[in-house]
Amino acid sequence: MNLQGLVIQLLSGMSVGMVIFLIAVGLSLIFGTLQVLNLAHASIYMLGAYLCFWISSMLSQVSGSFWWSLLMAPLLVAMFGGFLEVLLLRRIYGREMLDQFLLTFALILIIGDLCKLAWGVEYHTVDTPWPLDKAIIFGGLVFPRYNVFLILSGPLIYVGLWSLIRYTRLGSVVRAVTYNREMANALGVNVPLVYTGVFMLGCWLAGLGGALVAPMSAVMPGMDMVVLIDCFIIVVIGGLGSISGAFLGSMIFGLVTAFGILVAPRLAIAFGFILMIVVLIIRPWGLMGKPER
Amino acid sequence: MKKIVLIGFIALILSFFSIAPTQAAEPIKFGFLHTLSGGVGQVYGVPDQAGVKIAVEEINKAGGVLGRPLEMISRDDKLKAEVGVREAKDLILNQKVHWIQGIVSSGIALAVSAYCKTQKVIFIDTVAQSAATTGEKGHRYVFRITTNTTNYARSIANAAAKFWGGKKVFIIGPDYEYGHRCKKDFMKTYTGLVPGAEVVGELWPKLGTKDFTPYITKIMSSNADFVYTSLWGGEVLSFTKTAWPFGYFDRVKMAGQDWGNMEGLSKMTRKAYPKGVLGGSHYPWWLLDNPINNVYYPKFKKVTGMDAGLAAASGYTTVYAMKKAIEKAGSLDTEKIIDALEGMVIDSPVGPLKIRACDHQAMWPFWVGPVAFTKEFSWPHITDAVAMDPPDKGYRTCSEIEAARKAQK
Amino acid sequence: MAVNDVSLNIEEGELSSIIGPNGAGKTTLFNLLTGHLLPDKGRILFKEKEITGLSTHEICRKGIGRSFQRTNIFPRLSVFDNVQVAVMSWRKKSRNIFLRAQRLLREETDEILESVGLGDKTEKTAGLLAHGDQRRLEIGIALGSHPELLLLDEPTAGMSPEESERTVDLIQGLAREKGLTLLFIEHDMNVVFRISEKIRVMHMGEIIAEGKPEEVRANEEVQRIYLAEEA
Amino acid sequence: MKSFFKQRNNGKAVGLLAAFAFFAVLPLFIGEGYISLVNEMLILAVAASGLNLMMGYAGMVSFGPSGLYAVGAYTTALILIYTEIPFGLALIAGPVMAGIISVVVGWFCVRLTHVYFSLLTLAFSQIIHTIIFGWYGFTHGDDGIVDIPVPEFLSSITNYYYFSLIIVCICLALLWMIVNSPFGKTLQALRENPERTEFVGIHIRRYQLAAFVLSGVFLGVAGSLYCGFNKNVFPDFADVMKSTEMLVVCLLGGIYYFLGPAVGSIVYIFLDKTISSFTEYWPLALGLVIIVLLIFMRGGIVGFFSESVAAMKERGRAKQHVSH
Repeated sequence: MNLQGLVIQLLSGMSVGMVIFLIAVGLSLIFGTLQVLNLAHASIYMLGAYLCFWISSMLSQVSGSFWWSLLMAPLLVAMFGGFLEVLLLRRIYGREMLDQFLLTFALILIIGDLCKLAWGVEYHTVDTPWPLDKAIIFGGLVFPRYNVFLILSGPLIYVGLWSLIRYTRLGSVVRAVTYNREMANALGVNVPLVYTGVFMLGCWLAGLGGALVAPMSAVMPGMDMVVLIDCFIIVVIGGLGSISGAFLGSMIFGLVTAFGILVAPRLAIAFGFILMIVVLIIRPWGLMGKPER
Repeated sequence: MKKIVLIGFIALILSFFSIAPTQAAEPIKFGFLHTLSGGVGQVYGVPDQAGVKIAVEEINKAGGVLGRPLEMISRDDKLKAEVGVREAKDLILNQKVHWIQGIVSSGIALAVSAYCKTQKVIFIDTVAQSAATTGEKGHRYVFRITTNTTNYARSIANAAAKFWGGKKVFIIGPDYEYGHRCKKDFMKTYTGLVPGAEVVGELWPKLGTKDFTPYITKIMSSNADFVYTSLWGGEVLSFTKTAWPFGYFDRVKMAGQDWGNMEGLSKMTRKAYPKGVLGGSHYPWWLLDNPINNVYYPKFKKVTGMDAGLAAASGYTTVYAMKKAIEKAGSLDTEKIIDALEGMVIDSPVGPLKIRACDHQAMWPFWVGPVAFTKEFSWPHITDAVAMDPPDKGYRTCSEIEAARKAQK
Repeated sequence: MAVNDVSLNIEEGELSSIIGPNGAGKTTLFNLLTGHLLPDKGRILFKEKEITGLSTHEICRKGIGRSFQRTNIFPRLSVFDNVQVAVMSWRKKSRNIFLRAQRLLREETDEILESVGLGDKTEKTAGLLAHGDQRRLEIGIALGSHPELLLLDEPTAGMSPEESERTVDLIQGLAREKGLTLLFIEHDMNVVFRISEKIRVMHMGEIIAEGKPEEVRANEEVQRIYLAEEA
Repeated sequence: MKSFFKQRNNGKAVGLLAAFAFFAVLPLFIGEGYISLVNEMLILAVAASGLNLMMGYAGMVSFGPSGLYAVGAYTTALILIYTEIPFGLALIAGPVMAGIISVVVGWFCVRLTHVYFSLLTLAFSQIIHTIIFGWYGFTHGDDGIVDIPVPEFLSSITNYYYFSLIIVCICLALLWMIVNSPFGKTLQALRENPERTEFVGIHIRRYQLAAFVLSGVFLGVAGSLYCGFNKNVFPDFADVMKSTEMLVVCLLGGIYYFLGPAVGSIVYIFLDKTISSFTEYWPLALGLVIIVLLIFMRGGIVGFFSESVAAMKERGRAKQHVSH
């Protein structure tokens, strides 16, 4: 394989990684603050994809319909997430992990069926939006603008999140709650509000991931389960609760997929698990995570 | 409150066991066992259910079978083999159905087929495609009224040889037995037609992959003459959407059996579709002009609003086939019905079909042609579609089947 | 919280205490002794045998028992089970899957519960006990593994004066009747000076004074630290 | 005091005997179709109770019990189709193999805690699934293995029902013995407070590994029994969905009660079967049931009932007091 091919493969790997990053980082963020492993996170992502499809088909007469739905779908998903948090998740904080696991599993079932009720079992998709529907051609390299857009939006979101947590007042509150809930509470932080906010932010990210996937893929029942397992793999590689970890994990995941298929195409099915097991054995808390106390 | 819940629970459990199987009175019961929930299976199961319902309504309105109405008992296999077998037992032992039809997953089909064999109840596969079901693992009680993987491979290989005939073949397929079997069957036929053809590269994305970017770039940087793909269902759409902006379909020739079916194509627009791909279809309803299809398809479209109907066409046909067989047998005796079905020619939306006596496989044709947009329709579809003529050519011969069954033992 | 250059020598049968301001490194010292933390340098000998670097369960088996600063019991098990688990472990019965635990080592367990004053609460759920009872239960668990050296981390913390009194009696009784070597961390100076045979004072991770209660009371450095703290 | 205990134990023994008798005479009253369903309940009860040894008693939440269940099922199935080894031995080989695999898997897993433990178990079960799914030449991939030869006398539904009833009873008895043994109690202590357990001289990793392996063996028994029951095995036995099913079953019944998982399996299969014959939207219904259970019936069904019974007794006692 020539250099050109390798560059293209590198770009594809990054594109794969950045899409999954948007989903995984939400999962990691929620776990970091709420200590809840939200199994329904990928279903939230699926909801984002369906909503993106739905809004853009409703607005099909309006120009730039995709961009409107890219704006609205994640917000709707975030509102739905806030509703879930206030109504259900709030009741199970501090309970055993099993309870959280089952509650969020129940949400997978419910969200999956609600999508089916609303949009049927057919496949749907969204047109690639102007001006990203063409490819960039550069000295024999062909690469779609949309994928470039994805590759760029990943780091953008990462930097945005990182600075939000690092430099803003809001971020310091979130960090305080993450570090010690009781202490933050004693200091007058409205902990439940922070929880709701972080959960909504996580859902917004998943919804954004879903909306961004819609133009390059099929929106269909069952699209959540595959992504869920990939997200687990990524957050475990990167370290649960770490934003940088999710970024690094996604990057590794994307690149291993892209280059792995050049070397061992028959193993594509197992790449993720192999990565995950290796990391868990050498560094159980993930590459960027902190060891448990 | 607690007491009410307690009593409710007990009552529920008691009621469950007291549901005595109703005595086989008037209606002729049959089981519809399909994936109606969970994952991709329902994309086939749900329309199939609609097709079967239409057939049952039509038949009952016209006076039923042997003067008795048909009753469809619908069950969900949840795309899990153990649930499939559990429901098959329920249908046969408790509901006393006369036959079972449906099933999307080949694994579940094999399991239900094996169970039906022990119970001597007819099972008709209407969606699952594994050639083994009526081939190596075939028996007296299993039928199939749809195509199978052999027909896929042969039809696609024929078309590929006719249209292109290159020697360097690239393979991409989902990483499970279906994908590998398709590759094997395809290459076997294709090397027969184009001697010296070889596989120059292969990719096996895991089942359900959403983002095909690295696979597409890898294929584009290979120098194969064409690509054979066994990707199916939603992956057709996902692959197309990702591949289109790369200019993939202008640069790469590709052939795949599921790429002409409405399940994947009906939602595509001129902005991204598998342009020029040699696609196959079980049921290209827009090309068919026969009295049954002209009545059935508009009805199906009206009821479900869907364009995608390959499973439904099979389900619909199957109910009519059983009606014809029961009437020919003159009774509900399973053995007599089987004798009637063997070699029978049935009517279907794709034209008359022969059910071969040796392996109980309906000689369902499979159409292959390049995918394109025409002025007639608002979605891409296969054009210049040709099926093997006669359709028997797409299937293994009776002696091949016999040999395969012997080898199995 | 670090512990530096601490050299201490505990005599058999001694009832001694460690005091010092918050953050002096007392609990850290305990954690080092019991293997919860690994020392960077230095050695720990118990009964003339090296125990440095052993894992906590091995150290426990050697005969060092411990209670923790934050109440550390098995909350959803019964009081009886809490202690029985420790006794079974000591008697090397824990691995057995063929015996009925219910009938096992009842007398020994009851005896320990009696000795920590919980004889009448054996069937209660441990997590629902009053704070003072939980603290005593913890001592009971520690006794279950038949320690020769018992480390108690603030045994009277958070107790009412009456409860505190009972606990002090209990500790003294244990030392006297069972001949245990006892080392405890305590903030309540009344308790410390009343029952300790020997007091060690820690400050900034070092032991700055050691001796009989009256000697420590007279130590100038100790006075300086404590006065500074209170000022 | 002593007589009180005796009485209670007698009551329990009578209850258990009655339950056994109920299951034993069931085939006289209901048809084979339903017996087959009850048989599935029994097998799931073994799997769930085995899982609960690790989860409810030792507090180790595994996301991947289905992997070991599948190992049991496939071992038996593969032996029966490839060799002439008799059925009985093949049935024993299932749990043995599951035990061996759990030693390997468990050795890695018990080094982690909490959610990391769970995720690693999930990864291993997915690997087992991938192997079964992908190794077509040996395991028949997604076609599964059908038509597994089972001895003549076990091929009828009722006979196999009695056969599994006996094995299920033996397994439950063994599990009962284990959870009430010193080992079982130590596991509960471990669940409650691993740090403290270690400091009563328990090598916790070793105990966790033992619990993991014992669980694996019982999951293997269930898998092997299922293989003989349906005469077929499929890769979805190792699926995440199967694992989740087992977890839901345990929770439904109540993980802190010995009979919780068993009761859970009966109710789960019943609900599952009933709801899904009414509507294809059974996931929605099941999801709602789980949420209601989580929020309103925290101890699961057994917990709920035993609390109700206790409350009724309490009320009865209060009434007596008033009348005095």
